[in-house]
Amino acid sequence: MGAEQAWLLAAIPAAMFFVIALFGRYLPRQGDYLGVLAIGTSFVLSFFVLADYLSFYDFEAGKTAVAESIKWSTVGVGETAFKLRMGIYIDQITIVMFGVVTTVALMVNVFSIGYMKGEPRYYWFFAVLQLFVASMLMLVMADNLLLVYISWELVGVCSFLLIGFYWEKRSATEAAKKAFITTRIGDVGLLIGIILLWRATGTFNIREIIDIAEHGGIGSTYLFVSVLFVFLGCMGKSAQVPFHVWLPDAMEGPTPVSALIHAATMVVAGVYLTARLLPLFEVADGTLLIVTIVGLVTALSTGFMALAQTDIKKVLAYSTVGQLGFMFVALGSGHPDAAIFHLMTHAFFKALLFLGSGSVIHGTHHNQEMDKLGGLWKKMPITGTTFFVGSLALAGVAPLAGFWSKDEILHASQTWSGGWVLILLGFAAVMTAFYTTRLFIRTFMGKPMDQHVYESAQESGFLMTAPLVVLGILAAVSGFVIWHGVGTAIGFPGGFTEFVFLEEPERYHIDWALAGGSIGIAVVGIFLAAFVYWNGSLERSTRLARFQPGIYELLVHKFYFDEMYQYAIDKVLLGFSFIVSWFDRYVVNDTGIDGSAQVTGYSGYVLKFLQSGRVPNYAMAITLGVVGLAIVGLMVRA
Amino acid sequence: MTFDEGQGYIVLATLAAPLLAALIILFIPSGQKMAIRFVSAFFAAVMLGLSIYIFVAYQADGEKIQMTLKWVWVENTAFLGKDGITLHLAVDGISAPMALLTGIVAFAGTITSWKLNYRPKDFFILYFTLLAGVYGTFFSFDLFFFFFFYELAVMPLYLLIGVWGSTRKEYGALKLTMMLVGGSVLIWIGIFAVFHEANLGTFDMQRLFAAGNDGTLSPTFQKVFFPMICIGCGVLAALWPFHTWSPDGHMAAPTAVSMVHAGVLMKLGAFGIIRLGIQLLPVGAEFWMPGLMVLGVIGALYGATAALTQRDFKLISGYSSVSHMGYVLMGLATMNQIGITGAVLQMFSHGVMTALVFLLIGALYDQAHTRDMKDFGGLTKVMPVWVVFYTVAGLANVGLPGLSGFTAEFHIFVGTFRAYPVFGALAIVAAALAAGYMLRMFAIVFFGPFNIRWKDLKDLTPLETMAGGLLIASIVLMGVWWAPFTDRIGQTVAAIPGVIG
Amino acid sequence: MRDYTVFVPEYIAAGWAVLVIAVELFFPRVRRDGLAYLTALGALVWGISALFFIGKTPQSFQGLIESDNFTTYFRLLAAGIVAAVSIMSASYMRGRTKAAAEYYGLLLIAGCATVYMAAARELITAYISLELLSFCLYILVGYLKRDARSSEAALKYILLGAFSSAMFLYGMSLLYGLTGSTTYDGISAGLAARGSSTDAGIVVAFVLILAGVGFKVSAAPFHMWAPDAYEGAPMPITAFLSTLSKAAGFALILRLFSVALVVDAVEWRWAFAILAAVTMTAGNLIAIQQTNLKRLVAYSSIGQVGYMLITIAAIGYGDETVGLNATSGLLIHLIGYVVSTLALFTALTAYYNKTGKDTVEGLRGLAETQPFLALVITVSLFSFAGLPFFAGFATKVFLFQGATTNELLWLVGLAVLNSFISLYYYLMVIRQMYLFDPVAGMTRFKISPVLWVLSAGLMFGILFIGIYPGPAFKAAENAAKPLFQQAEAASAARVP
Amino acid sequence: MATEVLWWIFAAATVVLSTGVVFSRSVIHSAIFLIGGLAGVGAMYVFLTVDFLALVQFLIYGGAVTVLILLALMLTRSDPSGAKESVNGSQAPFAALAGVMLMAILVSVAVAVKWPGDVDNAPSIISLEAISKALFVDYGPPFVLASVLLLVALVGAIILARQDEGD
Amino acid sequence: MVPLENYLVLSAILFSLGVYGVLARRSAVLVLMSVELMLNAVSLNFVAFAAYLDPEKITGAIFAVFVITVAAAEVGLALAIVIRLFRNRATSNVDEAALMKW
Repeated sequence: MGAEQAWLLAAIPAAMFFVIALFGRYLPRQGDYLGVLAIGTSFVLSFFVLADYLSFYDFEAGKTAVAESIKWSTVGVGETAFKLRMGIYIDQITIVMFGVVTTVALMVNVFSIGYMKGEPRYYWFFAVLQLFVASMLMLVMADNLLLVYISWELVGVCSFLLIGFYWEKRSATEAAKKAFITTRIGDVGLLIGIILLWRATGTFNIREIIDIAEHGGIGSTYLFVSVLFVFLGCMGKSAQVPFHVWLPDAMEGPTPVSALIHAATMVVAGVYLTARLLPLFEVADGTLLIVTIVGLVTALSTGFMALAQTDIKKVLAYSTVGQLGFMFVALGSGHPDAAIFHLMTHAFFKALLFLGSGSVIHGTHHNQEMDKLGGLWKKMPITGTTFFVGSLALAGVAPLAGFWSKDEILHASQTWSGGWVLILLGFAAVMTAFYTTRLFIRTFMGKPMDQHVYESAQESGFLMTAPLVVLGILAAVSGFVIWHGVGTAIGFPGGFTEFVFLEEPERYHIDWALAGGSIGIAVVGIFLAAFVYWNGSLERSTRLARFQPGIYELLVHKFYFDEMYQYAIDKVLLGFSFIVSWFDRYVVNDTGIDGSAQVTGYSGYVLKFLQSGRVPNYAMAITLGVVGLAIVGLMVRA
Repeated sequence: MTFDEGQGYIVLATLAAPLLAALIILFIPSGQKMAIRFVSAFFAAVMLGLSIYIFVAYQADGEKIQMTLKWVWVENTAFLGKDGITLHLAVDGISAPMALLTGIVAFAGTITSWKLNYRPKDFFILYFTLLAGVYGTFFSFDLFFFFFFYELAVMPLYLLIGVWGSTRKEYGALKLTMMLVGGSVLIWIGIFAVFHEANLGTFDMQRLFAAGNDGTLSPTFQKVFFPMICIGCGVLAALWPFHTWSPDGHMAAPTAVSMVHAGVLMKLGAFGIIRLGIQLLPVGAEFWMPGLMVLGVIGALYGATAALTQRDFKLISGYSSVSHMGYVLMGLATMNQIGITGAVLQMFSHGVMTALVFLLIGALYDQAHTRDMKDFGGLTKVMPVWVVFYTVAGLANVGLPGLSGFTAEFHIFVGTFRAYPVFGALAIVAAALAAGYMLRMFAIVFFGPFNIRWKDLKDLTPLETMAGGLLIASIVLMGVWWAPFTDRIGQTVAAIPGVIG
Repeated sequence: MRDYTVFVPEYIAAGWAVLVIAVELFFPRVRRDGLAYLTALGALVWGISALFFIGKTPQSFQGLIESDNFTTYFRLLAAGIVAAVSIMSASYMRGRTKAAAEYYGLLLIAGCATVYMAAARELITAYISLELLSFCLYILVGYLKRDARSSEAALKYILLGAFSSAMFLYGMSLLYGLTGSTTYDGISAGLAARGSSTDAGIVVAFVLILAGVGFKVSAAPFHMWAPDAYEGAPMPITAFLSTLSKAAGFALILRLFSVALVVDAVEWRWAFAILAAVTMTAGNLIAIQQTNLKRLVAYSSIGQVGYMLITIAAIGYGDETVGLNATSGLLIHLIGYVVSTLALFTALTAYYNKTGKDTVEGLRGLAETQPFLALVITVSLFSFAGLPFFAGFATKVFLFQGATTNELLWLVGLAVLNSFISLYYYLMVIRQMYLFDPVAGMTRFKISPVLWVLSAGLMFGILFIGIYPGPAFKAAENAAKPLFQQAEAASAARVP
Repeated sequence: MATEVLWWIFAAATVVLSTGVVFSRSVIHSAIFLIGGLAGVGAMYVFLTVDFLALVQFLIYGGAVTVLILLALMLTRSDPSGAKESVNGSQAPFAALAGVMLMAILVSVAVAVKWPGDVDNAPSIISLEAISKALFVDYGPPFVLASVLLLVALVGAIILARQDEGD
Repeated sequence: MVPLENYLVLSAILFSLGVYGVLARRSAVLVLMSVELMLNAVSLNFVAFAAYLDPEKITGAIFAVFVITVAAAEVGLALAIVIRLFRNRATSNVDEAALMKW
């Protein structure tokens, strides 16, 4: 099993999707073990791929990527014929994504067995989960943009199905619709971008496109436009402002789904694609700046929004969006290594946090409002502990994973002269630490808000805590791979940045000033939050809210984004649709089509009265006919 | 009667099967409903088999026109030469997938109409006559018979809709028939003009195609008559603004007829534009295609927008058909091989998925007797299979990769981008709107709180499931592995003179 | 030279007419239907005897009458029409008249008159045979003596007929004055020789002649008698009017204009183009508003005449070959039209015998009560509308195709448009039969086997011509050839 | 010279009488005028030296036709009281207009056209023998047809006019 | 001598008078008389042409004979129909015989 067969990783779960979807409901336990089995296999296989890839990898020799493709279809003949090839392209980024996706997916699967027990349509959940993993894996190993787009859309529809899993709830349905359509709007841009790139280069293959672009094969303006369109798609998937609205609502889905899709994998697809196409961004002047700005805006604004949320999962959702913003900043700074690194660590600790919140929700019989929780640490020690680790990691406290990656990003952001990016990022980091702490304190510490909930709460079962532990460990240690020593120790050519890079591998050297700064940031945020929310009393925070009610309202309503969009859709789009339908009915149809018919009929009605039934009139008609024709004839003569 | 390469009889058999069916049913006493149904199902199966055979047996990289059959009909008269009017049947890379489509949809429609109980005899006679017309149009390489079968396909619609239809059936039927025949009138005038201008004493298309290219049909002539023929065919292809029969007609039509009509018949229009427009009058086509492109884009956006706020299932499908046929016209208007291939792909894809949609709507309407979306909710509880099928159809409609819709639309987009990037972008926007109205319908009808009023709704019957399964299978096949289609179509399209790369 | 054998078929027909009358005279108790079938038999014998004349070299009788394929074509047509109509009449006229024998005799005589109109090569003969046909029709239209409508129809018909034939005659007199001859060849020669100083006279002469023949084929604005006469006449006679008299009129027109007057085509072709346009448009538009089946058919047949008149214009505009194409197109369309009309009226008669209804609403729910009649009516209406599988499609294609010349393309377009309009009111009839349930009390009923057989046969004819028009077209073309061989010389002799 | 004067007198008389036919208020008067008008036409035949035709004219019209017409007038007298109802239809004025237009056309044609042959000399004599030969020999077929036509007319008139029981 | 034109003009006048009669008069019998007038005009035309144009061929005169014959027969038939109508409708006015219209 070599890297060339990596497509199996996607094929196995895909096949399992059909098996479970068609027969799951007849199988014992509705076939959940099949799901675990399939993803487990992919998980194991990913290591074979990794091993094979590492044995193949040789940077000096330029052997950094395994590519394999087959002829797919041809349209027409001649040099203008439209030839499509499908294939896989495996390089460092792909390898990392394999690791992340399979690991998190496996954990989530195991967790779900416990969490989803007794839910209706149990088998359906697992089936779609398989399809989702399959398409995600296909997405990261695709060697051409068409295949990327295909799996991109499949990922989207899977998330649609999973968010809408509790379709009896109107809110869930709406959320699913919102997610699909919002991302779809981005996808329009993506497709346009892809086809524009094809139009210029005549190929969909990412490598070839990049080569042509780097050798100036594409006009700068043209390239700029098409890259922006592609980035539009990335923004949609990764829920960057202004497309971020769907992600919090997507929390309507089952919590494991939130963990898998909205933390670890799907939403990072945008980051992945941007990293994959970063060379294009670098060629197209100005796009990087745009990427950075989008990332910054997202990181800051969502930081604010997270402050005022009381729903655990919503808080986590906004923090996810914010962290994605961090990654985009790193990409904008031309550092895919930092972005991917943060992507990995974030995947681990954010999955941890989500699953943890899932465990809480499960343990408290579907309570996810902070106002009802509190002091749960004693009740559910494992969840609490792991959640604690995750929070610290998210807050970026050394030496947990989050610290290293965030540090990398801050470091990367220095490339922007003037340091304004650095400062703003730092501020965003403070808020991250703040709301994370707030979340943890209000959930696990202090005195319980709702005694009844508190009484009924208990620790979740082994199937759910085990993944928490595993992810906790990962969240704690996965950051160290940045070190050369660690990297070589586990068989990589070196530290993370020596493995994932754009032009040149560079060995990691810790920058004490920056590291200290970032630790400081984390500590500040944590202590602020601790001061405001200590032992769960809210009077300080309420005072804070009263101090500037306007701002508070603004935050509670998430800067009124949803309201704006709702207005745009209801009033503008649907209004226009009403106009069109009216036009179609009354102008095109009744006037244009039926109208002409009625005119014909009416002319017949008028004409028939010439037929008076009287002989003299008829004779007159004959005479006039003769006279008229004769006159015409004689005129023609004359 | 002469056969080429010994395959012509297959085509003849495919064309004869429905006629034979109609004839046999004509002689079954109308009381014997079961017998009628079995005969119909049998012949539909035969047609399906033959169609599949034709599609498979067509050699993508062989001669462009295969399985030829020639039967001289009228010759050596005052104005007709040696092969004056010839029953010239054949298959090329464009008609092969169309034949397959016809076979699939016809079969599905037939077994869907199994439970049709009101005068099934008359119904099936007309139904098979219509199908004969469809097959004939796809196979004819003689203008006379092309038009003959074209009209034959349109003719039975009035009774089929008027007698077995539902909502405002008289109005819908009359309007549909009149508009379609009105379109064919333009075609007819065009055919007269072409015959007169070419002055070859034959209706044989291949020779007239040649005449169209070697300048026997003068450029001026082509420029004058292309719009006439294009609009004539366009009416049947729901070309904006001649589309208004589509919502009303589909709303009125009975299930099987909607399936065949939206599934196959509308394709005759686009097919006619290829045959009589692009192949017969290349210069005129070259000259007018930008206009057609504009109309196609308008249709695509207009249909999608209008569908956003509809409440009747069939109105949604009617308008989305307008939108999707708009794509087809855009693909044709690109005049490059990718776009036209995409258009043919879209003809197939839209055919199967619309047929599926109408099948499902019919299955629901037969029980619920309402088609107002607002009446429904949470149907997933009672009709899971129905919902799954509808979801697949809807997602294909939206252009989800892995389903036929994407394959077709993707090729059309690529082709359009090669010719007119801006219009291509607009088309993709229209695709996003499709997501809008489809998901809106999903959200309202399938999901949300269950309306107890519908607790007695039955899920699809085995027969309907079978028909739907067939359609879904073809949707997925084309969505995943489209090479068999693109090979056949692309080769032929590339061989059309006047089509640029 | 005189070869009396060239008109043996007509002797048979006329003799048979006398025979029918004699039979009733000598066997007063004979069943009236028997007379009808006897007449039909006679018509068949007549037709069969005519078959022997197919392909014979044209023979002229004193240069007044010509027996050639053209004549024979109309012989067969007329024989067929007479046979069909007499069978229709059997059940219809039973109990409606006392003078059955004369009725059937007149049918046969009218048939003969038609033949002579087709055969005439001289104005006097043409005029007399035309009047003979008209007289028969006047009488037949008025045959329902108790029915005021019938008498009124007859009065309108005869008054206007006399009026228009006076016009016709005045035109002929001018023509005679200008060419000094009444034979077609003489006229054609005279026209060829005449100078331009007589143009005005020629134009007026042509216009007056046009009025006469236009009245006969009911071309607008000379058509107004037709709807009333059709409505008032007994139903079989309506069929007779709309088939035989139109066929006869076109026979006369074809030979007269293509043999005698073609040399001066410039003076009359425009008039035919105008007439065609006006006729088809008026007919189809007014037909939309009709509620009485007979009137509907009358107007729709006026529309059909409009299509056919294009052909005459085409003869004027085009050269020899165009004329040949156009004429054969017209002849085959004539067959298709005649067969469809007869089928329609057979069905309507059968229905009328049962229900006494002749309105469109009267057909309500026919598909339930008598599916076969509904089928026949639908088929014939679709054939009128020119839908495929039915005669109308193929024949219309040939008609329009033959008449397509650069000058007349617009007219052909208008004609196609009109046939589209016509579809609407045909659908309105079909709608009544198929979309609505029968009125209360109407139950399934049977029709007389004879009419069943007749309509089935005619329907088969419609389908045959529609699906395999080859033979009919060949026949039409052979019938058209003689006219244009003769026209050749004349057009060669035309002075520039 | 005398013939010309006579001709003019007769022509004028014919026109006047014919005008009487179409303008007189009483149908009976019209019938009487008609006899005169037709007689005038007969006179014209005499001027044209076709005496035979003149004879036919007097016999058929002066005798048969007018008698028939008077008979019909008696039979169809609508009200025995003879109260005057308007004899002209509603469209009489337009009728006059149309008639004038037609007359204009026909007269202009008659005078404008240069007729072939020597039209200013005396008409050539048409002998009875010539007519009879032509009628019975050269134009035999139409003659036969005409006889059939007369027969048909006769039969038809009988059938239509005969009084059946029931009306 | 009297030239041909005179006859032609005379017949034209008679013809037009007849046309006026047909168009204007109400009584069916009067309409018939007017038709007779027209027919006479026609036969006058024929005879005149015959006399002036072709001395040896006398077709025109023959035509006139036939016209007179047909005219007579026509009158007979028409009057029969008029009487028939009068029996049915108790009127012989053409503009009252309008049961059938439109």
